[in-house]
Amino acid sequence: MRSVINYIKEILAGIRTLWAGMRVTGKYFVSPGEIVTQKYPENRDELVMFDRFKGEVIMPHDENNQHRCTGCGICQMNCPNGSIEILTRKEMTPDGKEVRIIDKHVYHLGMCTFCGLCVKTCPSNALAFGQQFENAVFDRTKLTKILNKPGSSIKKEVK
Amino acid sequence: MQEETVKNMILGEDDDYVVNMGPQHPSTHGVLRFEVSLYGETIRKVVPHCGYIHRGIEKMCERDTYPQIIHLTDRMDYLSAHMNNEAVCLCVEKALGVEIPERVTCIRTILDELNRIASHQLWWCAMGMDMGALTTFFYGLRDRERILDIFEESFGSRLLHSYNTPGGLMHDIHPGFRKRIVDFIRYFRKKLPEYDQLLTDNVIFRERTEGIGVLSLEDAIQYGVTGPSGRASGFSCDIRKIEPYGAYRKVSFHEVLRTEGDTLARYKVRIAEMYESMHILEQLVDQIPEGDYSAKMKAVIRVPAGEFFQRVETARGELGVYIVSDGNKTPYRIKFRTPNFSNLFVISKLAPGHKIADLVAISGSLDLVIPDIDR
Amino acid sequence: MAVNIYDFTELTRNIGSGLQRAMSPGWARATEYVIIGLAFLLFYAVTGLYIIYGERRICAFMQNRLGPNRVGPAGLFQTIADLIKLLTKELIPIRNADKLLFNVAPFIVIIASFMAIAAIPFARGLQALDFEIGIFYVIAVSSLGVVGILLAGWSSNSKYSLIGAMRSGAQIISYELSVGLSLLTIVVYSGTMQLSGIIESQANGWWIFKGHIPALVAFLVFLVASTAETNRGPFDLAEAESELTAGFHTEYSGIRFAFFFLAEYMNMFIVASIATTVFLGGWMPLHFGLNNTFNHVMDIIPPVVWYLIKTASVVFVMMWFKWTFPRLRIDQLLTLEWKYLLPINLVNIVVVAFLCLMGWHF
Amino acid sequence: MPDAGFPANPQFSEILVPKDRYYDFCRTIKTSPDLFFDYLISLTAVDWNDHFMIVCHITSTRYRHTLVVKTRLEGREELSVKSISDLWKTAEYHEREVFDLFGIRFLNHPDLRRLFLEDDYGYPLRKDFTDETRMIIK
Repeated sequence: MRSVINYIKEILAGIRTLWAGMRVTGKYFVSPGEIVTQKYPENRDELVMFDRFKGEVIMPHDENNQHRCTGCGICQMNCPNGSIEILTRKEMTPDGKEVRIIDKHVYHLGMCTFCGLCVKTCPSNALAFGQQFENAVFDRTKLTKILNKPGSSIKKEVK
Repeated sequence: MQEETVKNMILGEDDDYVVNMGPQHPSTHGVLRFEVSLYGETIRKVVPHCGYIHRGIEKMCERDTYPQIIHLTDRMDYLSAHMNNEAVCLCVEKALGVEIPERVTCIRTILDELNRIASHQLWWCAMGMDMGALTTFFYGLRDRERILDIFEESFGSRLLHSYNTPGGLMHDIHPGFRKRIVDFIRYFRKKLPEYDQLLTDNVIFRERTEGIGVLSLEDAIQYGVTGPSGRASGFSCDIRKIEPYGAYRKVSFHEVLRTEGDTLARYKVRIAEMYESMHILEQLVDQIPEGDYSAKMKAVIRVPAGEFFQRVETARGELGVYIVSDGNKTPYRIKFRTPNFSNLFVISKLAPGHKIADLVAISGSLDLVIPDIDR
Repeated sequence: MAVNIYDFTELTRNIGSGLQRAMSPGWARATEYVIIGLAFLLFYAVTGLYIIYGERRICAFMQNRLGPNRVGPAGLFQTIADLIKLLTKELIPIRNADKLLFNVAPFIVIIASFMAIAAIPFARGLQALDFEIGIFYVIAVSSLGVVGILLAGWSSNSKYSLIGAMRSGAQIISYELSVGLSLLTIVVYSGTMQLSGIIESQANGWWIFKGHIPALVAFLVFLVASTAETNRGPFDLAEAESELTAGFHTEYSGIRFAFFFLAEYMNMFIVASIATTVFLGGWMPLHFGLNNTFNHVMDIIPPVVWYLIKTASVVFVMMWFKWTFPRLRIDQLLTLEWKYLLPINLVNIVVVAFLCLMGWHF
Repeated sequence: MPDAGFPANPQFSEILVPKDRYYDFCRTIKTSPDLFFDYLISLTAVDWNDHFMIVCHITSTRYRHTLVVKTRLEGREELSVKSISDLWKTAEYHEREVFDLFGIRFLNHPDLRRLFLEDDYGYPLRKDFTDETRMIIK
């Protein structure tokens, strides 16, 4: 007889635990306020990334199309996987000195691992992380970017 | 001399019914292949095959400078990226004999524990999904999102944060860091009992896990099974207790030990560890000392010639970093003793005699992260 | 208490006599068959698609998600879009598969559920087949589907499929017993196996209410066993996507897969409607007590709506099961049947028989 | 053990054992009740160009002391050493990894197959390994 009682007790205890689980899912079923889904493409406008978000490496330019990059190549050296290539050229200053100046700051987004070493080690704070996260393209070559804008020049105070 | 077997399949010579689980299989959490020999539904033999995402991280590290290594360690056990980072940093700092600011050790420990909770949450939802309870997956990820937000706010990335650097941190924490953690703990303490209601107490889950895949203490030590999986067998292997690093000396917490060694014990250890981690967080979060976020380091870090070994407790067990330096700015040889590597192979001991469904449950309870095995 | 419910028999009789006036009896009969067939085909497809949509929305809400909400208003056309996608997909031929059986299997599964749906009484008179042994017919026909599943697993020449099919065979055949026995309790109560007769016997109260505890137990057993019989979670061992990728239909693609998928959901609908018919009073409205306003309000709702509401709530409970519980293991599945459900059922039937013998039921 | 060396190591006690005594030494430290080194943390190898060094980090779960056992393999070809996988089961897989990445054979190993790479890949962690297509050399 005891075994029969235990048998029934066992079943009831099992049903109770199952009911506990069903209560959790049932509770969420009737509380639509808990829904966490973001309607992504529609909410593009109100979607604000955190200010430290590591989207892609950018080179901030001011309103005069000036940046802070001296072309020293420290970022290229520190990049673990060769995503940065610095192409420099020599230029004569008005007072006759020959200085190195950045020609192209080539950035391979497709190889970048967003470790942040280039931004951290840049001695003149020329690089930063952008907020852009929609980086998908149909052509891989489009992932190679030139960070300094055409016709840009270096800021006076950085020299 | 043992002959090198040049074969892709090593089972299936006799009349076994051999099923390949993986490399593309929903239960292996990555590209891992189990070659399973079956008798009906019962497993006779399991042979794990790995190497599908071997990237040669150790070889790449020989080419990189010490700060550059950090971002590669993220990609080993991507769910405990912060602990991996910290292991290398601690090893380099120990080699250099650098004094690390209090603030850094405190923040690192907080992040360790946050990362451990995040990792256990993902394990919990994946475990539930392996057992067929699909809803757990969404609840786990929903709660994990809160931690990832903390990470994203401070370091800009959610999973692979490369936030440590030899000598300290990449940059200081975000001002909202503390408040977010406090909010998270308050939130998560409410949600954890739901985890119990959904899985832990569930009679089906108990039947599926109790007494399945029992790992004895001797076998745990023999196979080097560490972390929650080892502690479920009574193997006291918590590096945070044995060789305290970071701020673990200052906080009080329990090493969760169970003796059953079955799948349910491994499950319960992880659930209990989430509570312990929150306990540690509560102790530390209000006491982040002021100070620098990094020690003064030279621009080029050259580790003195010699050999250095550092053990760290990741979410899955013991991570050992073994650096051999010849005095250059790159390591001569670096070896990662990863927890999953040792934890994986015990499956060929645990699974035989059980059913296919149990293999999924066991591998779920071991919480394998495949890139950590392959490196 | 006589419930004044519109009888569809008049409508169908009128259609029948109209057709017979217009053409010869043979043609009239053929036309009737075609009309009924088309009506059921349409009903089958639409109901199946919207149960799938419903499941996706329900599980999404349980998981703090939104579910399909893009195609059409509130995502209502999502499953139709999916159907069109599946129709246009390539049917991947499997090398070394048994071609004939591989192609036949989905049809067997879908025909089995199609045959079962014919006996479902949606309202008084709105029923294609009203056998005197209706319950027996439904049970017999709905268990034919397992043949299709076994064939699918065997013929696709895949190990996962074979394991899934074998599991499914063991599962469905054993749970068939519980389904049958739990329905038998009500057959004992009502004294008829005719589905419409069972519903008529519930005019003064549903069996789940007036059948004492045994009817409640039988209902619960039926709910569990029928969930298992339709291969639904937590008994979805035949598919078990975390173990066997997709079980018996691993190798199927395109519309053949859609057949399995649709049949699964329609089987759910069928067992829910059997539960409705047998335990929840079929098309009978919800009544409390005798003549009061509540009952009159309830009577206004048409019987078909009552039927569908009840069926939908049983389907919802089955979905609730699936999205809450972990999956059982094959040996636990059989333990549950042979050590729990079957003994409980047998005891239950004895109790019911005793109750009926003593005339203690309503 | 007379012919063992004790290289300086600031962190752990370290012992350099001759190759032919390596297995016996490991067995001794594992079985001896005073030492009881029952838990092999890691086993790896280092390529020192003229020789290879097998490095084992072994610890005791009872006494919590750690020992680094090393053994030196001369030359670059036909390297072999006795396997310790019957002492510590986890060594079986660490040895397979070392075999895979360094090409060091372990005698009496129960299942010496390549763990990660294809059979004809070469031994990537050797210092003279080159692979133009897959490696970025800075």
